Amino acid sequence: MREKVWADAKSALDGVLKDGMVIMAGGFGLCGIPEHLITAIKNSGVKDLTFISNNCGVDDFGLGILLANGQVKKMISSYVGENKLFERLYLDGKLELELNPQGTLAERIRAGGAGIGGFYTKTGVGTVVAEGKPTREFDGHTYVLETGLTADLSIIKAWKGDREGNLIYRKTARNFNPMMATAGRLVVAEVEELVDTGALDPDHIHTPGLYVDRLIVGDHFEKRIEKVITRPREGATEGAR
Amino acid sequence: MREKVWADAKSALDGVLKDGMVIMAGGFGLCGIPEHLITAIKNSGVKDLTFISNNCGVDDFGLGILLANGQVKKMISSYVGENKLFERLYLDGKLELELNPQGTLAERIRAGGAGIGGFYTKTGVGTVVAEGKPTREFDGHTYVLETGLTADLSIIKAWKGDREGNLIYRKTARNFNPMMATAGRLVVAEVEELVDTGALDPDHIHTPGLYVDRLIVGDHFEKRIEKVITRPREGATEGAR
Amino acid sequence: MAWTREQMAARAARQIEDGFYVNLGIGIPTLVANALPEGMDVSFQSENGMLGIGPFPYEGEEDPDLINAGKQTITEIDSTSYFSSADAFAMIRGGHMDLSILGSMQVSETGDIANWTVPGKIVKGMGGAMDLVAGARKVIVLMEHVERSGAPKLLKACTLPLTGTKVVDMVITDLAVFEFEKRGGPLRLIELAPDVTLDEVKAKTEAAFEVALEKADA
Amino acid sequence: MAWTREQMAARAARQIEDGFYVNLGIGIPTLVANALPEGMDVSFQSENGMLGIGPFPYEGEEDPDLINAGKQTITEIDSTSYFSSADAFAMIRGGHMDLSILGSMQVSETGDIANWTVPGKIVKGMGGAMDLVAGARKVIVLMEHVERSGAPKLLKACTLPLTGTKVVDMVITDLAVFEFEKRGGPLRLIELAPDVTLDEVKAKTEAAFEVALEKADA
Repeated sequence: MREKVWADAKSALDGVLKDGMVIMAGGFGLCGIPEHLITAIKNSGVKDLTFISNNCGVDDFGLGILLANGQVKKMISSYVGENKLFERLYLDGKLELELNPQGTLAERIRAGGAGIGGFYTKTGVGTVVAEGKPTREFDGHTYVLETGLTADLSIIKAWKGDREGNLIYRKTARNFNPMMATAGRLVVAEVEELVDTGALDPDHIHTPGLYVDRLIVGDHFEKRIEKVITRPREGATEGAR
Repeated sequence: MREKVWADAKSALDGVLKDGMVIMAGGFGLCGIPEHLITAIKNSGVKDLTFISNNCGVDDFGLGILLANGQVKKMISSYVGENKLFERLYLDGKLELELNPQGTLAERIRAGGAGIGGFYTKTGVGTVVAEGKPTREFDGHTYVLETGLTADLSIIKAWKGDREGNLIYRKTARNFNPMMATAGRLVVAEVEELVDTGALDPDHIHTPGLYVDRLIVGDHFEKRIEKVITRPREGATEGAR
Repeated sequence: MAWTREQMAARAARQIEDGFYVNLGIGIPTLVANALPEGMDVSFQSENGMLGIGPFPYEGEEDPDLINAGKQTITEIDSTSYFSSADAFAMIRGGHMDLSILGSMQVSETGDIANWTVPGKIVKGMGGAMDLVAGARKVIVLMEHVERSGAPKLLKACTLPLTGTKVVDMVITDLAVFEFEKRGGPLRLIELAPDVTLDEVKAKTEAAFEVALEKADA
Repeated sequence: MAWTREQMAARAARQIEDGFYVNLGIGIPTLVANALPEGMDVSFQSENGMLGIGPFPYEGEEDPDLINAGKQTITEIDSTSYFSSADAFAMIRGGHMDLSILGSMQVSETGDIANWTVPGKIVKGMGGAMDLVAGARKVIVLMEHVERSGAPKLLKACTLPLTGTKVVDMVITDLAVFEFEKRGGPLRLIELAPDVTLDEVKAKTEAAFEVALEKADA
């Protein structure tokens, strides 16, 4: 029997976490982040971690709580601008940072999971991002070589999952989670709801169960919103379109 | 207004088809092929076509009918073994063939649609497929460089579509269709059912409407099966698992 | 009289054609959506993984699973589709976005853009900006004509770290509209804000530019 | 007495562990699924875009939208998921398949495999074979020990165009079982079919191999 469902975040990460490991963490901003697994990492006290994650949370939520707890050695991210603690640690030389263009970061993770050693992109050509990297011409345009990324562990967040590990995501909470599910040597997912195998439409499954090693059901999702923007009920013409 | 729905395959391809053009055609074997668009190409009489398609149909169905009609100059495929006419034309020097490993073909099409000039794969290293192509080491393994593929036109088949061009596919009829929808300069899709915009679950859309320029509803799908294999109703233990 | 932010956004909106797929950056570009004429079929993409962005939600209807790339709560519409960030950037990098409208700190006379970092200040990261300028079919920059200090932002060469090179197609400032005849230059002044003079623009612009004010309404 | 095709498949099935994700090639490998013990949780992948393959359909219930990589009608099961061929090969190439079982024409003593074409005969194409041997964590070859002509198929070096180099982990023939200690060699004979002698295998094998018949049941 293939038993993938674990009792909680702590048990699912027991024996897995090690000082100095590389962890991919899903989410964009605070949307679609594995809240329970982050808390379990905090409680484990493991340190010198390298995180591959688009952002680094805020001061007191998301990966920010691991920063605050002194557990993070390095971030591989695209945007870390919502976090004052990050700023201070970085300026004090207590935190390493490797910035990637967001699309390059997403593609590097996909490549790592898909057995692609490297790929050529126009993104970043002529900028600091391309410094020291090989370039190549395709159809008269210059492309820069970026390499695939993998991790010792991926922690991801999905909406629903079944016992086989099949996952579906909800709205923009999908973001980096599906690629990270393919690029971790061990993949632990937290879901809001565990459903019977067969309950998810097989045409609709975003992450096939093969990619998920362990699964937990979160008991309470805070799902904090970074920027609540609303429109008045009267004037329905305003808005972001 | 963005009007993507056309009356039929003939009108949707009117003015589009040109001798010598490169066309991507979705499908795996005869599963998920754009039957109506293939027939319209046959009826147009356009010739010297290069097709990028995993297979080349059978003698009298799928792309095979364009072969029989003398319209195909070259195939870029991974497996063309179900077609005797193909064999004869190829041996007579009347047909060019570029074979790609299936995964490399699929990835080259994805790359073409995704702005990836080229990518490194281990597939084919040390074989005829890698001859003359640059190689590179990643983590001590040798990878070969493969380039992205695009086409003048992609013809694809989906299950349901809406007026915005959003598409969903059914079961293994998905195959090469989603990547080809991203890699054609013009993309024409045929669907079995046109639904109201908003009727498809936005979490479930396989091809966002942006990729689809024109859409038709097929009036009759033959959906021929290449190898019907069944099991006896009595003994439910036999099977392919 | 210089254009307001809303007028700049309205000017940018005139570049949007019916049927366009558009990505709007943070800041002034977000105002562009509201400046579109009614009835135009334009779809907005958010690079975290969404096509077809609806208006901000009513109070109490915010969904934490539904945000734009600026991390603001939004809503979906009938045509909305969701996808992964890898697929979102495949869409951008693959040349499928008709238009990207971004803010910037500097633009050079060859269409280089610098809009992600100022050395010495804290690095926040480029986010999706480098992918957007490299991948979108057309790139429009919306920015103030000069810095608060009065220093020009349209330069011979950018002094800040670049986001992309030879990628800008049009620059709309509070004083004028410039376009690049083709990617890489030359830069051409095509429009002045009301009562703004060519001399004023010349004085406040370091970049060399041709003058082609046919469409000017001054 | 040489093994039958079913016995070869059953021998291969012994290499499958509970929880494995497996891709089966066309020919003898398709028999492996039926040789698995009851209760084992094994998922089969089809490289056209499916994980979790069910049995063949009942007559009248064939679905033209549901075929395996051999183009045969199949069914889905509770755990099935569908995906594109690009995603199917991302799964294969990314090292996520525990095992690939394929037929072959030749295997060399360094684990090279040639199973896709014979020069001079019509080229059908490699399909997914090159991706499977390059990507699967473990590659098992199921093939007759010799050609119909009697010529050995386990060679010092393959004479046919290669599918992959140094990729085979185990070879199961009708006469014997060989494994590679590590990828690239050395090749090691670990088992003989009942009443098959070491001398017979030596006579019918060109490849150099070590003998390690600890598990032999002869």
